[in-house]
Amino acid sequence: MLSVENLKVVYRGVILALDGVSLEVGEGEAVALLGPNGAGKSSLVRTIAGLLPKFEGRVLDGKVRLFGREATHLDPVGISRLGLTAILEGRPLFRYLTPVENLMAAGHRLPPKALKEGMEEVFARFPRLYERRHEQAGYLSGGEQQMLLLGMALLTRPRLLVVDEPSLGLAPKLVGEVMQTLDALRREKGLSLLLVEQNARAALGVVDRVYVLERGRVVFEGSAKEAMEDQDVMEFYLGKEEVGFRQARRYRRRKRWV
Amino acid sequence: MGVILKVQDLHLSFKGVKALSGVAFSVAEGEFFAVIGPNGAGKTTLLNVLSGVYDPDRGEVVFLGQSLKGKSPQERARMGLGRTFQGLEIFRGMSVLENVKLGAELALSTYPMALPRAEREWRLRAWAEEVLDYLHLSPFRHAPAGMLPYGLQKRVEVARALAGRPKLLLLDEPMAGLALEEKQDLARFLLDAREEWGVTLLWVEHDLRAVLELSDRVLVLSYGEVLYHGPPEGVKKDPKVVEAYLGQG
Amino acid sequence: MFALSKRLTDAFSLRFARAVRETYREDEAYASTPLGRLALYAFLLLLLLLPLLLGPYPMYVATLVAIGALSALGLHLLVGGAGQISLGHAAFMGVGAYAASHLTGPLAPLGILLGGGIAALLGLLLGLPSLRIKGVYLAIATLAFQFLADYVFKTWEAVTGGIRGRTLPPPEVLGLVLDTPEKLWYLVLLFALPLFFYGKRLLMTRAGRAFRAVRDNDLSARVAGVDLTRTKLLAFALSAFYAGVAGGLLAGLYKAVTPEYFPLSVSIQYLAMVIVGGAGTVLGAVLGAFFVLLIPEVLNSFVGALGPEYAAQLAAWRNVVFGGLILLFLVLEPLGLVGLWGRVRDYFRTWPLPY
Amino acid sequence: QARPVKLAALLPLTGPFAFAGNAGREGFVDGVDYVNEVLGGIAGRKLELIVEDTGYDVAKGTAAFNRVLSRERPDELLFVYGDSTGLSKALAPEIARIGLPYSATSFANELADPEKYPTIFVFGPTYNDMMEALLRQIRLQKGKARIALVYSNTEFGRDPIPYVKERAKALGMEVVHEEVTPPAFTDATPVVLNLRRANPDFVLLQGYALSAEPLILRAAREQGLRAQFMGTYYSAELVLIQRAGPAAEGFTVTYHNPYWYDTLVPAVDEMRKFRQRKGRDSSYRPTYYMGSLAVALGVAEAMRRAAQAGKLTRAGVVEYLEKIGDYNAMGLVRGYQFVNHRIPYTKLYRASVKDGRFNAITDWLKLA
Amino acid sequence: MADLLPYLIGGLANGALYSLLALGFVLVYRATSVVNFAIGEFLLVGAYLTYTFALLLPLPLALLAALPLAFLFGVLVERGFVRPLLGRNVVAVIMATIGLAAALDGGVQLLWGPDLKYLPGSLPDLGFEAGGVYVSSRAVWNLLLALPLGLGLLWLLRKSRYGVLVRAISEREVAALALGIPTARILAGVWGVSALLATLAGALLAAASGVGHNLVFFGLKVFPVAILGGLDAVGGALAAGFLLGVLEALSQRYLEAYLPGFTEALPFVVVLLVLLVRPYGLFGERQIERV
Ligand SMILES: Nc1ncnc2c1ncn2[C@@H]1O[C@H](COP(=O)(O)OP(=O)(O)OP(=O)(O)O)[C@@H](O)[C@H]1O
Ligand SMILES: Nc1ncnc2c1ncn2[C@@H]1O[C@H](COP(=O)(O)OP(=O)(O)OP(=O)(O)O)[C@@H](O)[C@H]1O
Ligand SMILES: CC(C)C[C@H](N)C(=O)O
Ligand SMILES: [Mg+2]
Ligand SMILES: [Mg+2]
Repeated sequence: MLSVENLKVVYRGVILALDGVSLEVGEGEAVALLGPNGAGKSSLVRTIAGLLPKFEGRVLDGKVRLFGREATHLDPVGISRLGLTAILEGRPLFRYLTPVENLMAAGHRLPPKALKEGMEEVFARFPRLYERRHEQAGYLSGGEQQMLLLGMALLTRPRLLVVDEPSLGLAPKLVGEVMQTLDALRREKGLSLLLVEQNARAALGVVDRVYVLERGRVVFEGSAKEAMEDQDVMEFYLGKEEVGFRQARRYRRRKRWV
Repeated sequence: MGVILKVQDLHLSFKGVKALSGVAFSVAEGEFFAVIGPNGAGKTTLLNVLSGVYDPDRGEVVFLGQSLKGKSPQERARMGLGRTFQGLEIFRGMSVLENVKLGAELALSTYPMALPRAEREWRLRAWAEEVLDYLHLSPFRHAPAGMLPYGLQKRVEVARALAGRPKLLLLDEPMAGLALEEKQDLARFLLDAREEWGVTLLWVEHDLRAVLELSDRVLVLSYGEVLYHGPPEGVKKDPKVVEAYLGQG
Repeated sequence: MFALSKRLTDAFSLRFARAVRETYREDEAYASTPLGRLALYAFLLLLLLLPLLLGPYPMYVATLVAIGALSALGLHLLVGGAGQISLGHAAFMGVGAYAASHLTGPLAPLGILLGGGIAALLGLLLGLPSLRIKGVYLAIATLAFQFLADYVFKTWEAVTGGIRGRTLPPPEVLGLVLDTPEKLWYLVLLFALPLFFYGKRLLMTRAGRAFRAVRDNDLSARVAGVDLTRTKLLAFALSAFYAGVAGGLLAGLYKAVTPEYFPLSVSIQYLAMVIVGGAGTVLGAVLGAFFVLLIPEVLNSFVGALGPEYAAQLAAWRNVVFGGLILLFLVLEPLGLVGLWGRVRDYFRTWPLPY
Repeated sequence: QARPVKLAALLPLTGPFAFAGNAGREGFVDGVDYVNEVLGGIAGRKLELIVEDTGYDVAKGTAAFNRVLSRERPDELLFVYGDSTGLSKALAPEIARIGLPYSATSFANELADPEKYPTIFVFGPTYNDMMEALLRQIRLQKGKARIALVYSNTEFGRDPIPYVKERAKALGMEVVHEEVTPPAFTDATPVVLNLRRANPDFVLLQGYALSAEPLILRAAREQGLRAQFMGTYYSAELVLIQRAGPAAEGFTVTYHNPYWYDTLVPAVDEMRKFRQRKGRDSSYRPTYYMGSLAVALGVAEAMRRAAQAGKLTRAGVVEYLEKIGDYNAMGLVRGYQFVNHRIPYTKLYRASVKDGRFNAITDWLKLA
Repeated sequence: MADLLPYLIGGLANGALYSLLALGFVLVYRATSVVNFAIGEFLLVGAYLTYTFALLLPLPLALLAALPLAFLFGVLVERGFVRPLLGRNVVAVIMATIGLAAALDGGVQLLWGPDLKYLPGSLPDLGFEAGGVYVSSRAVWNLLLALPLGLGLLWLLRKSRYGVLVRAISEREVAALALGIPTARILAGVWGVSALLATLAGALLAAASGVGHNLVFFGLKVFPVAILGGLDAVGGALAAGFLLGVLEALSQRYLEAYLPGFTEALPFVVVLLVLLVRPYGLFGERQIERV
């Protein structure tokens, strides 16, 4: 479905964000992309969605193939037509539109009837959204906004869904729900999924395979099971059970800053 | 230990949505106090009321023995009420250092006019550097804050707030979007700040594990109402909280 | 001042790492290194001796640019600094000019100061709506102010001389009549130099930070303890003060004031200076003024070479070049001339390794 | 090679009066070329023309003035022709201070004041004089007339207004309405409606150069206003008839140079041939062209005479401008007999739509 | 009172043009958050285009020929200057349109020369007299073209999903792109429509009063109108245009005698008053400020 080969990305001609990343998402597969801040996860998402130029970024080297087609320099609309939808980080919804209008915008390619059905489906999935469907989305709480975003993504009818940090700012119950929703969507609609997450624990529950990105490079690649057994991944992304937050301060920090 | 913040019977609604209804609690000096709750529960709204961004419909906030009624956000900031935001609200066009220096002015609260300007600036700088060093931000001091990765931006925001030497620091989801290791670092900073500078901490956070491990007391909000108020151990046992917040998982 | 800064540097270098000290210097002085300081002194000397080096026409242009740069700096404090847009800058210059036209001759320096003061008061007044109105709405409110000022200039005959304006004798200082640009230059320097240093200082210290904080995010600025009202009003008043002083100097140069000196297009010209120069630094304001004011002069010399038949096209070309430059800068070099300079510098710094 | 003698013209090449400014520029270019090529320059020195645009904007004009003056040498730049009443009034004290021979597109009364401004000349009647001529005509047509004034909110528009009011009163006429407008606008309906309520017999227009007259005339016709319209020098241009169409009929103006179609004037013939020789378009040239040509030739004559007397300086040019009353530039003017630094003669013309022309209805009127 | 009527008709006729112009202006603001200071130049370019075609064709045909070209012009402007600047700060974008305005000003002058031009033909005379009041052809044409067009556009924005898309794009272009919304096409279209409306206004003005640089000042009226109506309220712009036209007419009738020249300043006095009372205009939406 998606294959990325040796991708190198720079911002403003000087800041190297991705330094030769390769990864793959197969048909119907769910893949997690983990990594600390500044690893380049979001940059990868932007590149795949064709939005890099909007962030003053440029692909230096490497290739992105989507559904068997070369898509490195395709424009976002073309990519979307191919069947990829990316939800960028930072809750990219339209704050001045109501949820209904947001959904309308997302489903702009659907005929009116399908749009209506799609909306009903979304509201059925997220009843809280239905209650607030005529408020401006900017006034929704963080969690409500996240639900709306998922609903919007659904209405674009994607084959491959890329989600950048969906659990950000969600209550534990909702994190669970969102992950379950993603999982359910994947099964019901046969979606492929690329899940970019910091919350490794939540992500690992629903994916088949895992990549770990650090400083623009893939430093780990393997199945979810392998990831959970891996020493480093365990330590830095899941947290050793025995090392709590209070103890962490005495725990030697890995030199990573600078 | 005295009470640093006392909140009485807060009510606030937006066009019919009750964001807060009858919230009351108090925070003791030096405490690590957590506010949790499902999305849309009114946590951010609570912080907004505390820091003066919104006026409550009803109820009162007493900080350091003074009522905050009618006080503007900047007055509250000068009294020692620091704050970070849920979405990033740093000064993106300014360097990290400038962000922190701006915060630091609150620490030199009466910007001593008698000193020559260079000297004043320098004191700010010295203090700002200390905070930067503390939060491991020194290498980025001259980077425009808006160009840093998300996690660092969050840390800049904490640094800005801490630099003002607040007596009470309100943190809105400081760990959201951080990797585990970074969360641990942040926890360390916060605990140290509390120990060394005597900052009282009130935080809103969704990472339950961090909340339960770090906080002294927890307030659980749901739909603007207080569901639970007590020590962290009780949170997971309260059926209402489990139902509204934790879910069966 | 430099001695003090040096002492401080030494004192603190004991406490802080080398990195800090280096940046401290960068922060502190107008010229960070002895070499830079030398350059600064040399530059000041050059400014003082300029009338001896240049002929009357270049001196006229230089005076115009200096006055323009002063006014541009004022707008720069407001736009680049505090992020408040104003389309009424020319109106403030007008206020300054009219005020100055009432205290002339030996009183001229006083008149110019007075002009600045009155403009600053009006600036405060215009700042008031900025507490409630933002962005585009504010822009249009200031636009309205510009038009109203224009109306007042044209109708308040007692003070402004109405549509015909006022004429004034050249300024006098210590009995010396400053009737040529060469002589007026010193009066301009007298006002411009302190105001420049003050402006630069301001942007680097507390008030400047508050300005930028308000520009970037006024809500969180408030929560971080910035007094929004004070900051915005200060920015408007300061900006108007600079404009007022510049207006007064301009009146001294033109020896006349009419409403037509201060229309919307002049406000726009000043905004262009801020943009072309690059919002964010004092140097930008100067470069911007230099560039924008020099365009017509340069184009003029072209026409001089081509002959009078082209004079009509010249006016059109001036507009095209002016507009084109603004667009070019905005599209290709958002940081303006200063950014261009910075980019060139960065290039050499990182050369030969681009990443 | 002798140094050139320079004449600078600051003209409204853009802005609301661009039409006038560009026609004027052509007049200067032709005049200077003619002086150099046919009249042999100024005593062997070349006459050089400097043109700058003012956009009919006092600020740009001041800038241009300062630019020219600080750029050129005082012994070469011997005459400046400025733009507009506003600019000229603003610059007048400075011009007097530096003793610069000066004239302008303006015929403002205030400029024709040799006591105050010894170096400023008005190459024609002042606006006051022109109004005087119109008022005399009104008295001729109807004794106690009701008159209305419509003028632009510029110095140009306002200049003769106090005089008109005073004279009208003295002549027993009533000023029933005054209307102040911008120098150019797009809709004359409200102006005309206001006029209609005032119901004047005559409407005097001042302060436009074809920017508004056609609109006013047409709106007046539409709204059924029955008043006779009159205007001064800058309204006396043929284009007015083309633009106002039938509404222009009877529009009365003052004008003091020949029209391009006045075949009896040698200057027109000469210039037409000259333009043909130079490969320039020799079809109709507007009134403003004639005006500038008259200035260029008159100034050149004064310079030539000054040069002959060995006084080719700014002061010399002033001196000899006052002494060229016998010269008439091949009939371009009645003669350069300055009285109080202006030439107090004009004729009245009336628009005829059928002919597409202004036809003279008087001979020279002496106004002072 | 009967003598007021002709003033009102004149006011409405002008108001119709304000409405057309403001409609395009507000539409652009809504879609791209760009305050188009070059709107006066759009009108100017439109008027000159019409003039040029009118030299070859009868005026109604010339107008029909000019409109598509104007649309194209708008599209080109969007592509060339607006697109690269979208999302930058307000000042930068405002400056860009100001730069564009200056460049167009000069360009128009280079192409068509600086003096006033009159159209050779005219629109069919629809002027009539009713009850002693003369309604000019200009008034009839203005109202006839502006009203249906304005209302139709309004309907399109309200009822079709284009309205939602336009607003969505205006707020977050990147997000819209990520959803596969063809932002480029839609935005270009919006600018095209704006230029088209301005051209129509320009052509109507040109037909009635000639083409010259001073038409640009007509463009300045768009700011008071837009503020009165609320910068992001398309319907508001339509209504406010007429309102301002009438206000000006009233001022001409009643105020001009005491405060000559005041009518010129009037729109801006109104703006200041409105903004002081309602910082987001009469019908504008409040900015969301949530943290
Ligand atoms: N628009 C931009 N301009 C310049 N540099 C950028 C830009 N966006 C990202 N970067 C830089 O690229 C690097 C990778 O950033 P990216 O946002 O992809 O990381 P991330 O893994 O998504 O981090 P986070 O978990 O914090 O979201 C960082 O060093 C960041 O500073
Ligand atoms: N300015 C506002 N106008 C209207 N409604 C608002 C406003 N601010 C908050 N709300 C509403 O009040 C409720 C509480 O919001 P709040 O942001 O406080 O939730 P929260 O507990 O912080 O949620 P989250 O964990 O998702 O951030 C939500 O339903 C929200 O939509
Ligand atoms: C160019 C001319 C129309 C100027 C006008 N005669 C004036 O006196 O201002
Ligand atoms: Mg990211
Ligand atoms: Mg919240």
